[in-house]
Amino acid sequence: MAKMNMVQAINLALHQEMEKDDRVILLGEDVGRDEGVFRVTEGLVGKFGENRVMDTPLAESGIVGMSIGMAIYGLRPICEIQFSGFTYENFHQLESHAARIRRRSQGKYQVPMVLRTPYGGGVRALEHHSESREAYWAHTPGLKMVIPSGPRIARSLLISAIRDPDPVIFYEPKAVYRAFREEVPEEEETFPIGKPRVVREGKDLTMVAYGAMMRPTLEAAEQLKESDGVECEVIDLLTISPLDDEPIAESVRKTGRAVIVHEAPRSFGPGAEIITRIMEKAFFYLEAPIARVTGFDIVIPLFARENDYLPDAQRITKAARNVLSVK
Amino acid sequence: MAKMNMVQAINLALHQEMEKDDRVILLGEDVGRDEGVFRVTEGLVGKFGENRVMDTPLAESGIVGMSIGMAIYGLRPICEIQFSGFTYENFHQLESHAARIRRRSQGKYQVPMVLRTPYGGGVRALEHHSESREAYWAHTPGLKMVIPSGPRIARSLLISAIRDPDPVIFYEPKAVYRAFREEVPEEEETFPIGKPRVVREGKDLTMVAYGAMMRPTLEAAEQLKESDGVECEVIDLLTISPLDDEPIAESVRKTGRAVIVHEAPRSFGPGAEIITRIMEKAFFYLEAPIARVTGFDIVIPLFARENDYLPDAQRITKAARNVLSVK
Amino acid sequence: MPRTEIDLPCRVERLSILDEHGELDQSLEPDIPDDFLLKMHRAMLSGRRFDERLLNLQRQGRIGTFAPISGQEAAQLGAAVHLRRDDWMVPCFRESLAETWRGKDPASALLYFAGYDEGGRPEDDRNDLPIAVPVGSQTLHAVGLAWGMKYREKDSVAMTFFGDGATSEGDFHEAMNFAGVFTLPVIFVCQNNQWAISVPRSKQTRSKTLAQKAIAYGIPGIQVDGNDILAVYTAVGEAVDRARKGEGPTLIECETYRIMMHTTADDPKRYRSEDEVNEWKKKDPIVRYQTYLKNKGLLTDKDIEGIEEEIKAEIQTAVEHSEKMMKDSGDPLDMFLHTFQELTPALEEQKEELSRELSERRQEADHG
Amino acid sequence: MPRTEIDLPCRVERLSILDEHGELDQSLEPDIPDDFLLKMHRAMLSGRRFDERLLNLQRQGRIGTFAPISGQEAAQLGAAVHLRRDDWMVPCFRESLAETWRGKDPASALLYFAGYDEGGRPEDDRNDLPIAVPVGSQTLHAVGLAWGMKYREKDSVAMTFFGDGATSEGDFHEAMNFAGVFTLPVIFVCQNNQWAISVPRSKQTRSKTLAQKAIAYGIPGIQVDGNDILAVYTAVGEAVDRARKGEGPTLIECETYRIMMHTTADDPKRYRSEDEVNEWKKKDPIVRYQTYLKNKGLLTDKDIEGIEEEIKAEIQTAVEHSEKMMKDSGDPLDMFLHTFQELTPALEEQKEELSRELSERRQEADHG
Ligand SMILES: Cc1ncc(C[n+]2csc(CCOP(=O)(O)OP(=O)(O)O)c2C)c(N)n1
Ligand SMILES: Cc1ncc(C[n+]2csc(CCOP(=O)(O)OP(=O)(O)O)c2C)c(N)n1
Ligand SMILES: [Mg+2]
Ligand SMILES: [Mg+2]
Repeated sequence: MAKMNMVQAINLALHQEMEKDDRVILLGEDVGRDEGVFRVTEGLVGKFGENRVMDTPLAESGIVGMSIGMAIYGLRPICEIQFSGFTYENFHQLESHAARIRRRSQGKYQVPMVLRTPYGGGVRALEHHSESREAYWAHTPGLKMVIPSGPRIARSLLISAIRDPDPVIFYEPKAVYRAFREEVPEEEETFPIGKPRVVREGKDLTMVAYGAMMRPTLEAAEQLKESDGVECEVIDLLTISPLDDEPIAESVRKTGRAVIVHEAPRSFGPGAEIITRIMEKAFFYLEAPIARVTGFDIVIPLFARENDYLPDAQRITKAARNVLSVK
Repeated sequence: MAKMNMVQAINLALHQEMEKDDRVILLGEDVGRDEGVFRVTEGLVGKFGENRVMDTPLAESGIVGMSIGMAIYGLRPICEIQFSGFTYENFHQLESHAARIRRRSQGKYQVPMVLRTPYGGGVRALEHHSESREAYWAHTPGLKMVIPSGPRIARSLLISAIRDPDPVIFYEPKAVYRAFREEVPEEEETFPIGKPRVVREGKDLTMVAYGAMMRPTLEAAEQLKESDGVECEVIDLLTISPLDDEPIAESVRKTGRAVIVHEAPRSFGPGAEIITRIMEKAFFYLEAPIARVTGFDIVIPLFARENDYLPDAQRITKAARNVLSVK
Repeated sequence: MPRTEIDLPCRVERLSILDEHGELDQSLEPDIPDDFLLKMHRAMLSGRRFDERLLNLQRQGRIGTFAPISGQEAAQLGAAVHLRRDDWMVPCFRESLAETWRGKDPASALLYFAGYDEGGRPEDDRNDLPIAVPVGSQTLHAVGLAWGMKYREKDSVAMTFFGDGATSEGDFHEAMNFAGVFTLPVIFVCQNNQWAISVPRSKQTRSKTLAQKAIAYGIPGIQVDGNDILAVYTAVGEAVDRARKGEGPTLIECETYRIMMHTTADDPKRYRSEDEVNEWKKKDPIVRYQTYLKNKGLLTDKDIEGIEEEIKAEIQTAVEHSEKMMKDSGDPLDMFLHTFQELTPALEEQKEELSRELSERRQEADHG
Repeated sequence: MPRTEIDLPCRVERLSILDEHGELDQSLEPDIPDDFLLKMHRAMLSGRRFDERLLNLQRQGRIGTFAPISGQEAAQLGAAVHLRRDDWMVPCFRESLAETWRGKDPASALLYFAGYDEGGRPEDDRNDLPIAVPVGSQTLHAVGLAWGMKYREKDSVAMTFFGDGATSEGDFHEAMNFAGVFTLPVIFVCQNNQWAISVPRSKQTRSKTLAQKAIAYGIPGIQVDGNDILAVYTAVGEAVDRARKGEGPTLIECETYRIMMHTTADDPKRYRSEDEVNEWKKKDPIVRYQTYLKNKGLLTDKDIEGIEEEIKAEIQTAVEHSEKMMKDSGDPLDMFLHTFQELTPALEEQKEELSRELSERRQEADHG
């Protein structure tokens, strides 16, 4: 098995699905000749030509609206929006159409498209290049919201997303793009949309995170084990919506305590829904209030300060200790 | 005091603020000659002229983007988006600019604009005319999200919104527009943005709702009093964001039980944040899991079915009884 | 050549063949078989009558609001008749006539106006998209469909309808630009009915015509008398031919008029004069077309009476059928269908929740 | 007149006064005082050198990414020089030269590129808006500002800058249309530098020019040689005069070229040839302007050397000053400033939370 970073793993998924299925079409700004500003589409226009890897004019609503039409026609468009901070230009196309065509046509048409876009902080970028607003899409009925945390799972989830009959918003944690490598098997792997996974087992505390927050969360879990002998169970959400709360509730029934981690702003963020689901399904097992370790309710600052904004292992560890300290 | 419905009360606020302050400008689709599709702007273009009440071309991003420029220039634009289902066309102007200009300019400029728009179901309307997606704006740092529940408070809140130095999204519950009348004093009244109010006191159960959901919620409270002798404390949120959780937590510390009501889709909706805040601030007082009575995680159906989608007094009463039944 | 005019292809024509008095410009008369001419006449008439019936059903509270097409029969039919089965029609919300022509069952349309999502389903044997309410947004779907046709090397086309107001939306701009850049078979049919609710064409944009907006995208644009079905037929026919030959998109501005209200929720008296409406009534697309058919000896007043009777009966049948459909449909639990291909865990729970509640209510109703 | 050409004001000109060899068309030479001619030269040179210095600071990791303006000096300066104090400049993100001309402190710009929000603050004595990153979106703010000027009966103007790629965004369309409909004093200055990152102008739109897009909105449009500061100065000057007289907006397409990378994160070799770049280098706006000034006897090579020295020193001072500023600013807790005029309860709590954490970390650092 080859060791790959997330950029390479996503690229592999694209190569393999495009080879398998001529309905799969890439489009977006600079995805062709330039091979994507993060090089995620490397080698694709060369191999499949401009007819399947399309550099579009600079217009996000156009890219998404066109993708919707392509998907209705029977294709499997994968559009890239260069940064998630620019998906608001196409918000109405997603909310008013991608998410509704199946229902509006009463099942006659579907929109099997994937919108790929890098999200999140930590790469010393300009304004609008570090946002984490997955909650917008998670709150939108008719959309699926997926966020991988590492190379191998990114590859499997993307393949599943491409084959999903419904529109999938696929947020790629740009801070993870080249952060580390994993063994990624050549032969195809998929992972079901809508399923979280337990990445570390433990009996004392449940930690829920996803995307770029998985690494600090796992670091914190490790630290808590070493310094406090605490065994954390860590859940990688993977699919934010539709949210499968059962594995989370199950874990909390065991641990009685939980910490939720995301870099998105705190209020009305994903953490609130996860906490509410735990309350709905495991209330009587709770031994302490559930803690949120999140971005603040402000626009993420420019990079001189972004590390003070983003949750890190230390912040997560402290929150965990507070939750554990409740007797 | 004159008895007014919400349309008249909002109209009164507009008349009075425009008389007082020539920086206040109205713009939007059909707000002039037609006086608004709901007649909310009645009499205004006649009184103040086309220079202060502007019929714009059909372009929501244009309307909001232009309002932002007007606000930076020192005016107090009030733009109307004809239905909240069409505010997604201008999502990027709100998220990327209205919410950020103060921060981007480090306090040099501000965007004191109000975006008025009718939201919610219950008026037998077409698709996209019945949505309730206040959570999108509530999760957006830099925006204030306000929803009045009746004529008198709508008038006071709108005046406060117009005078607020920051951008306010003002959702008007169209189902309430002409549903009932209240005494509305001629002399000016304001109500602080960011403050909920207790509209009914009680010791057994806390109910939190807002907008069009206030009436079924109060109905349910009354019914629970009559048939079960239960005393519900009912809180009208008024400002969804920034959320002032103290009055809610305080109430729950007294009652130990709560029901949250909104017509927005359930998952990742406003209820989740309210529940989470209660958990963060009154966890040890909770005697039962908090219930959510909300719209479902689907697009609100066309009007033949919308009443089965929208929460009503009966549904709220049942939820309350469940919460109360937990011993 | 320091200060020079750039030579641009910016010729924009206006086409009119059958004027408001029914006068024909023979040199331009399209060659259309007699039976097809009559078929179009019947469709136009039927569209008008369907509107009138919808209006009275709405006034009786039997259906909700809808968007009348009266006055725009020529502008939408003259375009839609060029579509083949393998073509796609991408309407906005004011194309009930074009939709019926394409095979939409009027009873199903009624079901939709009565608030049943079931009525939104396009007929199985047609490619057309359902109604799109967000103004201008659907034009991009036509672009995507057309891209698919080109990719699959079909000679089919995507025809999208939109109003004068829609040309102000960013999506219209992006759709025109994409269609031009990728040389796609999209027919942009603008129903310029002079009003966007209460906003007149003159306040919608400063440009003299809407057709000239094509110049911004380097594609052909033409303005036609939209109440002249022969002109619409001819201009759209040329555009469709070019599109099928791979020559790309065209913008056709049909100058027409909305005779009735915007929707039944609207009162046009608030913003436009009776005189204006009457002026346009003189330009009625059906009247002048009937004159044309009579002059050709294809139609008599007696024929018209007969057709009117048939149409009346057809509409009556549709209304009755739709009422039957309403009884059969409307199971509240069906609201959970079609959000995703499969129900999610949360939706399962919510459906269960509603179903429990409904049965409890039924029981209470019985025992109360 | 059944099939007739509609007569439209669709004349689009191209203006060039000082060609790439420094040849002047005297008949069109604008009347600009000598000292101002020299002031513009100094500004252009300084803009170029500032770019070069930024690039090496970035390569040393002392600042983050930025968008170079090299090659576009004439296109942006020739426009910005027409602005008065009471006018508003609405830039996108590639106008560092125009911003400096307008009074932006280079040290403050450096602070911004180094990732400090403090650097985003426009100078107190200028009306200009801060950088706008979302392509095309800022053009609408210029429209709103211009509306305010008209409402307050000022003769000031709003000048907005954007690229060739920006013309594809819906917001550009809506801004042009609103400015036309309301006859607003907006100057739309398009910096057509031939590329939108890796997408060439030819793939951005099918239209021959960007200037002709003005026709869609019924407003004047003109294309100028954007590397010819005399042409840019003249065309924009005319547009500004019209705007001040209440005659509404103009679109000016400046044909220029981005000599460097899109941003420091970009590698242009991936998508364009050295030859193309070299062809454009021959059209350098500064070189030809220097020839012009020399021919006028206003400038010698010796002068240039002197100016280069001064600029070098100025930039060095700015860099040093910015490093001092970095030390003084950057208190993490300041991230909570300016979200709203006042801190909300939740933000109070969150600020308190961060402040506690930071002091804990400081203590741990001290005791460890
Ligand atoms: C994006 C959006 N904004 C506003 C509306 C409300 N609305 C419905 S129709 C209409 C006017 C449309 O005018 P036009 O495009 O000329 O079409 P017409 O109704 O005249 O056929 C408006 C403003 C909408 N449906 N979608
Ligand atoms: C709405 C939006 N989409 C995408 C981007 C990413 N992006 C930044 S600059 C750019 C190209 C802009 O090209 P152009 O308008 O020609 O300006 P230039 O960079 O050439 O000066 C892109 C795609 C963005 N900043 N905003
Ligand atoms: Mg119209
Ligand atoms: Mg460019």
